[in-house]
Amino acid sequence: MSGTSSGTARGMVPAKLDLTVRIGDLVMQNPVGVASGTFGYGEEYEDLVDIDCLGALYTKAVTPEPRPGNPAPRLADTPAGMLNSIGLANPGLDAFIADKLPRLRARRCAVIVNVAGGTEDDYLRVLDALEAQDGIVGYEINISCPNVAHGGLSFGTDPVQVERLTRRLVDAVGSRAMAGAEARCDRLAGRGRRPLIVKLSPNVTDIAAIAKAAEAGGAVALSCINTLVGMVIDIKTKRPVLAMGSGGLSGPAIRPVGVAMVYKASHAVSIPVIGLGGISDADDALQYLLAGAVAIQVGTAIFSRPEAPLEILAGIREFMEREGIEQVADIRKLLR
Amino acid sequence: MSGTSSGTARGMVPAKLDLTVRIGDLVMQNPVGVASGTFGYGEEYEDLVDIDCLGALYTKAVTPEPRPGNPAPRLADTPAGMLNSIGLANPGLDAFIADKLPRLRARRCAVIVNVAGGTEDDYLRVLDALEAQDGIVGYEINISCPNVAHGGLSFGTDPVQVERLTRRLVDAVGSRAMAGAEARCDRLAGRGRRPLIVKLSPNVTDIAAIAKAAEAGGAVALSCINTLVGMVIDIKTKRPVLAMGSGGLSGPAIRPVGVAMVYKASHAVSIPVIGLGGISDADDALQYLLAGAVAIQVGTAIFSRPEAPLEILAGIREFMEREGIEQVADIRKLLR
Amino acid sequence: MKRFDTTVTSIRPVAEGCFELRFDWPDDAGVPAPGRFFTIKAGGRYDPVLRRPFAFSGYAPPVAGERDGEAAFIFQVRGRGTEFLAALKPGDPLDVLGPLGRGFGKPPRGTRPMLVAGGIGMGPMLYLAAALGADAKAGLCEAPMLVIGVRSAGFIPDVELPAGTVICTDDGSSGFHGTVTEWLAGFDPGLPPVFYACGPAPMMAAVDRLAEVRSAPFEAALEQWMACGVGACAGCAVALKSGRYIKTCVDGPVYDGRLVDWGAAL
Amino acid sequence: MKRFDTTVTSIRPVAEGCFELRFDWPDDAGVPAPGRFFTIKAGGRYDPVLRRPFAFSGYAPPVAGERDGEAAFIFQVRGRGTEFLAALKPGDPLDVLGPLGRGFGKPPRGTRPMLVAGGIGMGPMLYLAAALGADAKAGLCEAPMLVIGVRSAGFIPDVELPAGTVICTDDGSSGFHGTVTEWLAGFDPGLPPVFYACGPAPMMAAVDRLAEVRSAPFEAALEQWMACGVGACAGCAVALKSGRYIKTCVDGPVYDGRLVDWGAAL
Ligand SMILES: Cc1cc2nc3c(=O)[nH]c(=O)nc-3n(C[C@H](O)[C@H](O)[C@H](O)COP(=O)(O)OP(=O)(O)OC[C@H]3O[C@@H](n4cnc5c(N)ncnc54)[C@H](O)[C@@H]3O)c2cc1C
Ligand SMILES: Cc1cc2nc3c(=O)[nH]c(=O)nc-3n(C[C@H](O)[C@H](O)[C@H](O)COP(=O)(O)OP(=O)(O)OC[C@H]3O[C@@H](n4cnc5c(N)ncnc54)[C@H](O)[C@@H]3O)c2cc1C
Ligand SMILES: Cc1cc2nc3c(=O)[nH]c(=O)nc-3n(C[C@H](O)[C@H](O)[C@H](O)COP(=O)(O)O)c2cc1C
Ligand SMILES: Cc1cc2nc3c(=O)[nH]c(=O)nc-3n(C[C@H](O)[C@H](O)[C@H](O)COP(=O)(O)O)c2cc1C
Ligand code: FES
Ligand code: FES
Repeated sequence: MSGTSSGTARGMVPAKLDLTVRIGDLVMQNPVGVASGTFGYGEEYEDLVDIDCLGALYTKAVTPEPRPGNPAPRLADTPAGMLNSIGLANPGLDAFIADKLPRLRARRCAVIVNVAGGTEDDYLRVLDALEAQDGIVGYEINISCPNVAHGGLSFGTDPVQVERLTRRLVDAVGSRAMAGAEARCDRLAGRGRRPLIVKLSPNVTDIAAIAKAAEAGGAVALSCINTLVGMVIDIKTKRPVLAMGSGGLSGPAIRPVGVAMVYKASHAVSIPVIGLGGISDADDALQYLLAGAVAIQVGTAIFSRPEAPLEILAGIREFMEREGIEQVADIRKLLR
Repeated sequence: MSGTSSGTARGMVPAKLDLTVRIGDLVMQNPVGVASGTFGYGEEYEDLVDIDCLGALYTKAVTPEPRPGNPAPRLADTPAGMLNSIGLANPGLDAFIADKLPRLRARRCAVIVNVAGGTEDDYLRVLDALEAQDGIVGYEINISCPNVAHGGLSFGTDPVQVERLTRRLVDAVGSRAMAGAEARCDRLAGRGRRPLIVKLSPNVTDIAAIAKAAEAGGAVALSCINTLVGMVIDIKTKRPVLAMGSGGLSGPAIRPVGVAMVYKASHAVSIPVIGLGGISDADDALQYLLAGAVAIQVGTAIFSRPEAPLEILAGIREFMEREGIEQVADIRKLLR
Repeated sequence: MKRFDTTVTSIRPVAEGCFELRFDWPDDAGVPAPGRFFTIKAGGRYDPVLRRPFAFSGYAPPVAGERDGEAAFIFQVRGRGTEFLAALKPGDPLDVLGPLGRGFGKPPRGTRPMLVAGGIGMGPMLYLAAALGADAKAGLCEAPMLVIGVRSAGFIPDVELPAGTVICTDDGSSGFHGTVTEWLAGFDPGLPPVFYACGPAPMMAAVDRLAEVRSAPFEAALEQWMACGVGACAGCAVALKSGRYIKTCVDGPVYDGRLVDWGAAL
Repeated sequence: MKRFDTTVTSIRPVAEGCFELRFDWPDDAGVPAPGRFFTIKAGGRYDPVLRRPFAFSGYAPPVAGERDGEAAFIFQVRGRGTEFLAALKPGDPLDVLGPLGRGFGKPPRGTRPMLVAGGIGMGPMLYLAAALGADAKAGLCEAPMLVIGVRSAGFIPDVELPAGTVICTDDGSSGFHGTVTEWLAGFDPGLPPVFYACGPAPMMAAVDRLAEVRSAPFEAALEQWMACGVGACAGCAVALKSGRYIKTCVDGPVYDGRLVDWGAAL
């Protein structure tokens, strides 16, 4: 808990500030991560962001097979936000392990792999294969994916499905010796389990019920929120701008929805919640931390301003100094 | 269906354009309404808006008893949007009838009363009393209200409740002779029923299921959408900005969510859908009409620009001229 | 009341982080009396959505064939709306809705108008001081007394202050070292006072107590987040001691300060 | 590649609804070669969120001790991002990320570079024409030929056009009456052509057919909505005839036009 354990070798953190975040057996050097799908596999942003200073890097979703993604156009501009329908475009499990993981292993930040699929077995296949690899410190399960067996309704909208999927996946994650990048992110023990983080969809009536289902299934933490369903129609062409019709709304526009859901979810469960959705500056991040999140992720804001994540980290640190808070996890206790 | 029937005496509408909208037995002179809660009872905006030129005026919610509303502050600013927690503040049924209705009766636009309550009986009491009054052409049922009997979960999140509430209310609406303002909005017949419009909450997993439930209950039309749940936390005071904690998110930020939900709802039911949520210009309105709405409402945009509703009407008219569309209901057929 | 597109005529810094902005006021819009306010669309197309309310700090009526009417306000840069305003230049367009709300009442004969301003409450009190000063010259009321409270000397507005204005600074860097209410507590206005005030809630609460002790009327200029500005949305509610709510935009912004629940979340 | 805050040096209208904007280009950012692009944060704090991509229309390298490097682009006002840009004045700040993407390749010896520009595709082709013109003078390639297609005379950019530039107008108000591809169909370049083009999809599709008929290479500058601009989001996908997708921002924007599925939703 002392300041020195968190400081890393870079000496950026004043003696008394402890920015580390604990998620199960995992320790992140600070609470600021970059959100799945907005930061690729890191290498794309190497010129623009000092990736080693991030708390965590959540990869683009990995599926068993390569996926080309959805038809184009895949993006639309909205008031203070954007829509995407990338559609889990990714090189697939094997290519991920062969081409992306080696570079990710060398990162000093926590590398968390976002896992997706169309069936429960898809998720399991990815998890099983990744369990055999080192250099990964946790899994984020994207349950917003359409469930093929349920007519395409997303896994994440039904508590029963969420609990079952979570349980199956949790059972697949074993205790292991930590090595390389993993060991750097794990300063508590030489052994541990990679935390399974379930990423909640906001397109539900009762986020608390889904959060509890994931907790009951054994999730170590939750991420909250994924994108809202949205549509933009081009009145000149008289077609939806996205080839797929609708897509996922992200960016500052959804921040109030994310903060409300993190507040609700984090007060419904006792596992840690990682907050995201529209965070573009330190004040936004602090709203999430006050609402009950133990860490945050920055997504769309990176497109506007690649420096955003590290500026947010600096802003959180300033806030802690100003408020005399030593441990980042204590920020939520300030909420009145 | 001919242009002349729609033109009203004001002569604003070119011979061939038919802007009228039919909702059950009700005919609105044009598709542009002002949303409940954002236009009071009309009189507040008299200096700024030519109310008689609107298609419809949806009143602030009316409840059986007067309600003072929620503690202050009730508003917060968000990226491209706002939060409100007004809390159904209204003078109550009796004062509405005594003080507000007389002035509303004299309006040339369709006056639709937004009805709210904490129990099914609350809604019924309002409806019964208003059935005895003339000068009203329809009811909009706000099912986003917390249901006292269900621990405060909103009526609008459960299909079973929605269908039952709708059926009880539909049964209470009788056929009647049209008089005064009502007759002006009803050019089809001297008798008719006031349409019951169910206003859907977007805070649900499956808006299509709720839409179908309202249709099954006998709703004549749907309004879609009400506000999204959101929260803003003031990091200086470390409190939610709204005294109530969370509130309803409205404005341009939510427009993509509204368009997606109107698309989904209008393709799930065969009754007309009135679209709203973040409409601030004619292009936004046309997105909703292309998505499947037969009419639209302007809410938050009125705060930014009181002229917005009538500018939007002018823009819809221009679009119809440009595209050679005679009947506003045909706009949705253009969607490709 | 009118929504209109007008033009910035001048903008200048008047104190640390504060500007005075002047703009053309159309003749047919109505009278921008002291205590009344207007709202500005301060930003881009979609953001921010809510118009920003400001009180008039002055108004120069049109002179036929010579110049248009001109309204002024003083604002402090706080967030993205006021940042947008601070970047305006003379000639830039301005989207204004006003005049709105109720202004200050006239002081009864034989009373001393005590005008208390704190922070961004400066603008309306300066305007009221000028108006009552003119009234006093015309023998319509007693001479008003303006008391300004700021954090330190840098926040004293660089505008023409009425003779006899009292400056109070929290840090003693200028004038009286202390709060306006501390100064007021030790001051004998000679005549029964009438309090007029605009400022942060704690200051208003203190003036309220003072007014109670002296059994004096208290006209308070309220502030609350606003959406419509015209009484339609019930968003700008302020709680009264009675538990009732008023709408700041139409029942106020100037309201009987003795009735307001200053302890509530203002 | 770098994100940097720079300064507008000049802005001027160059055609109906089109402007040329110049800004300081820092020495350490990388080379803004023809066909490459950059993105601008064009608006307020929250809106719009997505940076707007533009192709370089020119670049003047720094002269040591005399002046900084200067980049230029030509843009058409289409929505709120470009409205924001059109309102900029010299000295205003500009938030730029670049240079991004792949630029044009050099034409093989003994081929005629045929540069085809339509609408807002003007900028990159003008820059390429200038660069290849200089190469040709230095004997590195054959003289390029620039063919510009616009709706009518008012859209011809008021910039220095290379000698021999062909103008085609849809309405015949200037130059050739017809589309660029109609003109090209009737033209014999003397040497085997290499096509370079930037413009609306139908024009690009026509150039593709022409290139196929003439068995000529076709370097196409693509356009697609972008989010990251650096290959991280897969948002800027463009479909190839093979059914595969490429990322416009890193695989392009200049890509083999013969491989692109111009019929898809571009
Ligand atoms: C009737 C009235 C008259 C006013 N007159 C003046 C004036 O003459 N000069 C002046 O500088 N300011 C005045 N204000 C306050 C002014 O409206 C706000 O400072 C301004 O809207 C802030 O906008 P922003 O976008 O810059 O800040 P934001 O980023 O929106 O807010 C910054 C901070 O200011 C506070 N704030 C913002 N708006 C309000 C508000 N309406 N009421 C209370 N707190 C608010 C918020 O708590 C927030 O923390 C007045 C407000 C009202 C209601
Ligand atoms: C690599 C690249 C280079 C470009 N170079 C230039 C250039 O040199 N000059 C120039 O004027 N424009 C160029 N564009 C297009 C330019 O980015 C858009 O016109 C601009 O982003 C529009 O922004 P806006 O906010 O003004 O319009 P918006 O309101 O966002 O959009 C207006 C219309 O423009 C279309 N549009 C907007 N952005 C794009 C885009 N990225 N791709 C395709 N269509 C779009 C939309 O369909 C919309 O209907 C380029 C685009 C790319 C991808
Ligand atoms: C272009 C794009 C691609 C995304 N891809 C994924 C993904 O593969 N897996 C996932 O769980 N979330 C994905 N997301 C969702 C984000 O991780 C994040 O939950 C969402 O965008 C809200 O955060 P933001 O507003 O900060 O962007 C994607 C978002 C964007 C904008
Ligand atoms: C201040 C305010 C008060 C509202 N009050 C009501 C209400 O009483 N009843 C209701 O059904 N909807 C109410 N709404 C919701 C609006 O009618 C509308 O559904 C919502 O704001 C989305 O539309 P918009 O983005 O155009 O504002 C209110 C909205 C606002 C902003
Ligand atoms: S701001 Fe709408 S009622 Fe006062
Ligand atoms: S814009 Fe993100 S990959 Fe091209």
